[in-house]
Amino acid sequence: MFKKILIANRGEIALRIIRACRELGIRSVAVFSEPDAKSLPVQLADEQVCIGPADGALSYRNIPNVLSAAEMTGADAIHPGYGFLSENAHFAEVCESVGMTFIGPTSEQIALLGDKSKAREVMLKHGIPVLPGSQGEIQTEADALAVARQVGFPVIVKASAGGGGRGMRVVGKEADLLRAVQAAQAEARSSFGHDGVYIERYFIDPRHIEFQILADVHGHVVHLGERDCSIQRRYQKLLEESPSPAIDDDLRKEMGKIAVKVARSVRYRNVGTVEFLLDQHRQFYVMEVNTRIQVEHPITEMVTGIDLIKEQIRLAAGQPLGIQQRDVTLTGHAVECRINAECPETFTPSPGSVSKFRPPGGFGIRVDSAMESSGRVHPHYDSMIAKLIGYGRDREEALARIYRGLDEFVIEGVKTTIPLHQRILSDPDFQKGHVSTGFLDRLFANR
Amino acid sequence: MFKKILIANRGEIALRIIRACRELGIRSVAVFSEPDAKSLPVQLADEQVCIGPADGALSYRNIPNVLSAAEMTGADAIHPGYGFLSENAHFAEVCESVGMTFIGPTSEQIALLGDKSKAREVMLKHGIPVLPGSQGEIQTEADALAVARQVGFPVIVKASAGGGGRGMRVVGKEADLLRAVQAAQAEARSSFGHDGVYIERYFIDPRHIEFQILADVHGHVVHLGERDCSIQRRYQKLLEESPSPAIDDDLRKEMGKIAVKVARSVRYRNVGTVEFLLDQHRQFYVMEVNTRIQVEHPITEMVTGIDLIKEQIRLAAGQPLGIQQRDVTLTGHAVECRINAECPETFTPSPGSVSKFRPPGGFGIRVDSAMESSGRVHPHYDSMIAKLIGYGRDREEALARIYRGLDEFVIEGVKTTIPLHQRILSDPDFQKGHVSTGFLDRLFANR
Amino acid sequence: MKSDQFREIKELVEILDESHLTELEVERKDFRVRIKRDVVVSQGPPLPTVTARDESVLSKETAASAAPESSQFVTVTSPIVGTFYGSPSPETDSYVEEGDFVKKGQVICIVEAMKLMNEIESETDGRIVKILVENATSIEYGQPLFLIDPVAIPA
Amino acid sequence: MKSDQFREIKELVEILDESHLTELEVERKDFRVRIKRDVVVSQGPPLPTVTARDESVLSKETAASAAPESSQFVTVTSPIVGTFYGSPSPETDSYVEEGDFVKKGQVICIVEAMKLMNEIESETDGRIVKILVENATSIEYGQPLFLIDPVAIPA
Repeated sequence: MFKKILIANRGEIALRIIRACRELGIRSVAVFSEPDAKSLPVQLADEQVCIGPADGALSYRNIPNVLSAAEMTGADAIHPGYGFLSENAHFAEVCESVGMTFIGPTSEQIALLGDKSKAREVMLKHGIPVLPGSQGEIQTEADALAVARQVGFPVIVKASAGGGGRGMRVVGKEADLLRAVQAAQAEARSSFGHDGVYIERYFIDPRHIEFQILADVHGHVVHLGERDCSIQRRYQKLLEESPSPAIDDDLRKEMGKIAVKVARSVRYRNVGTVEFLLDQHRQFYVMEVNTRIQVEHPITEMVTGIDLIKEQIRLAAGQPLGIQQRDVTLTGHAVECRINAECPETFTPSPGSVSKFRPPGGFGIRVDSAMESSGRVHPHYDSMIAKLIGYGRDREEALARIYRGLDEFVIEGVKTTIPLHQRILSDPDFQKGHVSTGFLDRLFANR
Repeated sequence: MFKKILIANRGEIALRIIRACRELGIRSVAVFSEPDAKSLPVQLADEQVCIGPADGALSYRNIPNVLSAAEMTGADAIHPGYGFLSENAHFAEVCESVGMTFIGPTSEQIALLGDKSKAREVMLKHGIPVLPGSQGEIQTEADALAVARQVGFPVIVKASAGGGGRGMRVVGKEADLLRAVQAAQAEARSSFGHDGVYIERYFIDPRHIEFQILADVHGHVVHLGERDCSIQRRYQKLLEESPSPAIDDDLRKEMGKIAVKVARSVRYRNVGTVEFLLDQHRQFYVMEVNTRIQVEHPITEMVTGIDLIKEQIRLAAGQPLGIQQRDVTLTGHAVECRINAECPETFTPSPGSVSKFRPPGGFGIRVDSAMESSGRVHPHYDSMIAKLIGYGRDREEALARIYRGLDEFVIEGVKTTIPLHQRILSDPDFQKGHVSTGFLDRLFANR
Repeated sequence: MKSDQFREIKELVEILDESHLTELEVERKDFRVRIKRDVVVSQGPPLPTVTARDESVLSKETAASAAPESSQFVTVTSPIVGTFYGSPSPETDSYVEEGDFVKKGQVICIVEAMKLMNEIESETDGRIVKILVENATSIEYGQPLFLIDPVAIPA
Repeated sequence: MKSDQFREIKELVEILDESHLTELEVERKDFRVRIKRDVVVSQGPPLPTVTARDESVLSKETAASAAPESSQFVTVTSPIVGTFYGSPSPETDSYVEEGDFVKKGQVICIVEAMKLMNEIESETDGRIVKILVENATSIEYGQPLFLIDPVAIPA
């Protein structure tokens, strides 16, 4: 097992990883940018190294500085968290080349699964259901037209290197296709430096379902059930729950098998997430694989009892998975609300000083946050300041718990998305579990 | 179901009950003494009524003021929490007579089970294993001698009306018996106004094990497994865990059956706790029944998933138990540390202003506390300011979690028992689960 | 008291503290602050003392009219939780009216709690300046019931 | 910063505020405070401004000896994380010694990061007043390496 882990991240996920290290008896090294010098993870880690100025490109994404910090503190592994360097195949490769353990899959796996059209090809080859669409990147205009006609409109044009909604275009009819392809290519080129795009069938109002995967270096893979992440705003998840109200035991078994198959098809190792699109007729399609720990991992921890960060560390250290698929049961129901320092109406960020921060407590409430009273929300970084997780014996209890937790949560000095979450939780459709990726737009339209 | 519940208590348990009310959609009324006017429960309840000055006898124990407050706010039930009026049979009786629901068992049950020697008689009659000793109260000196000789020395002399270690005397040899009986009687008279005492065999270094009971008005009773409360200082519990390292499935089934039998023997209803003494040879004896919710109820909630306060309210409203014994399973392991504002060496209270209060968070950590930054520890009341609960898949993980939580807990301005808990958790005997009621004295002696 | 009121008090304390005066009083619609410096012989700087009271309850009753200078008056508060009655029964006259002179020990109202009528007596001789509670309303422990002017003498 | 430091600052602000001076500076082992009153034409009272710096890192390096008046000096900080070397190799002389005069752009040390030697150049002409880091020690981003006196002129 590792003796010392450097955490190449900040905020709540850095704190989450420090906590796991502490429980495993592993020393932790926090790296930080200048404005984060007094942050909670820096306070709570065993060692601290300043790695750059506020700009993430010069600090948390600064590969030489992160690696030097690991070297000088004698760390034997680096946990990248999510965001920043977590899905950077080059960083993973450099780690491998200098003998530093990157806590995640191999650099080849990151590179392969990061190239959406290549990943699609591999999955097609293994008979995995992917969205109907082009085989690999679109090469010619004729190619684009042929594919779109075959899968039927509407279609979506996506950048191979894309993510977070950039380089995407939805096309409703044939006449608009070529212009959309060109626009997506231009956006992909400027955003990702690679203009390859592919075409998929576009579903109206599907659910976003993802399965958590654990895989050890010996090829043993289990899934930990699903998370329903359909409540999104412009591809940004806001509220997640597990299990999904749309998935019964049979469908879970079916989708879970496919998720495991996806992992096996690329000899995946460490933790990962297989993202599915689920339509209203229980048809599902694999969209992509995320090769890192997800923001919303806590809801899976709550319903399975499995500490995903500890497992991630153990798997990276080469330990075999201690569980079989039959040992995994989902007990109860968990919901996560991402509390962002944003205006709950316009979603404009609300950075500043948090004069008072009093998280809720009690039974079934979990708070993952690196905020504290007199802490700061920095304009340079992500606006998420806390994850509130509510757990209950069933969905009804979990929703009542998290609503109570939101009520109790005191955050003064910045605007937060707490009122938005209260609106979502009060919505009759949401309460019935009738949600899809279009839910939030409808909620705002219906005011 | 009730529409509005008045909470006749303060501190963390008042907040615990407010939270349960909120999750059930029931309005809550906080009553408070003058110094508690700005406390968290008063802030978070739906309504607030001042019922007296700092002295608990004039406020939280003031039956007319509590009942008037319930009447004037239109509450239809009163939750007494623990301590204060919670085991006051007279209060329960007055509630019954004015048609106010007392959330707990009936006044007769409280009276019967509060009289330790009478309760003992009833249990003996039903074939329940009680500690070897006198049948009812000692009447004469000859009586005392005969009983003591029969059960064998050492014996313990206990006040019928006793509790919390008062009115108790351990006697090692015959020559000391009569003086001890007289002393216990005198102490009982001055403490409880009733000088009846009884004699039981005294066990050296037993475990204190208690079973949680749920009983509905239709006579359906289940137990929710045990709590090991052996870590005590002068009969004050400090740290509790569930399940007990000393109890396997067979013993749990056996003791659980007895706990249910005890409840049935007095037609018990609502929540309650059957306290056992468990010796090193797996012999167990019922000591007494607590007719209220216990401080340490959260560890049972963590391992069963059942919200005991919500169940207590539902049962008081006459709803049937929704579960059978076979539905109850203990999953994982939970530990509770009582964080008191006390010197961790001498146990002298440390009241004052809490300049900073930053509870730990993250997976498997639960904090039940009514403290906040700039809150106060009042010298008039109990010194417990927080309950920290750690949950894990097994005992090892639960202990690592709660240790991590203690490490992270920031309480400035008053001394706390956090260092003592860290010492207990670091002790090799404790880690192996080798504890008994003598553990803490040995820990202090071995320094 | 609201946090901005605390802030204001703090500022006032500072203003006084920086001056050479001994007392400062500010009164607004529903808020009054008096700050006094005790003239003491000490080694340190003189310590200001603050007396602030949230008079929102009071102001509700007295409306915007000229509030009596309450600091010189005795406030009778409720020793129990219950229902306030100004008269022994609905048919009879009130125990006291505003302007009445009362003797120490004289019954001035009753508070009903659990069907029991608890007579509340005046703590002082004086004149009833103000009855602060409406008849038949619920009152909590410590709630002000009467303002009595103890130095008033019957004409 | 510790809370007692805040308290001290507050006290100092008050001391200055009550005087007619414009600036106050206090320096202790690992703590320095400077308070200045801007002489401004305004309607309100003059606002004091506070500058406080935790110099514990600095003081660790300079030990308890008479610290040079650092505010007039240029501090060269490390732009990267790595290992500090004062000379190109163990066998050769140091790039600079305390007291040396350097030119802007002159290499004054190297910082090794990931087996790469990064040459650090002086940002100014001047005299090396102090080398703040021992040879071959690990340094973090922003860590002060040299104090340079930019107004010193070779004799």
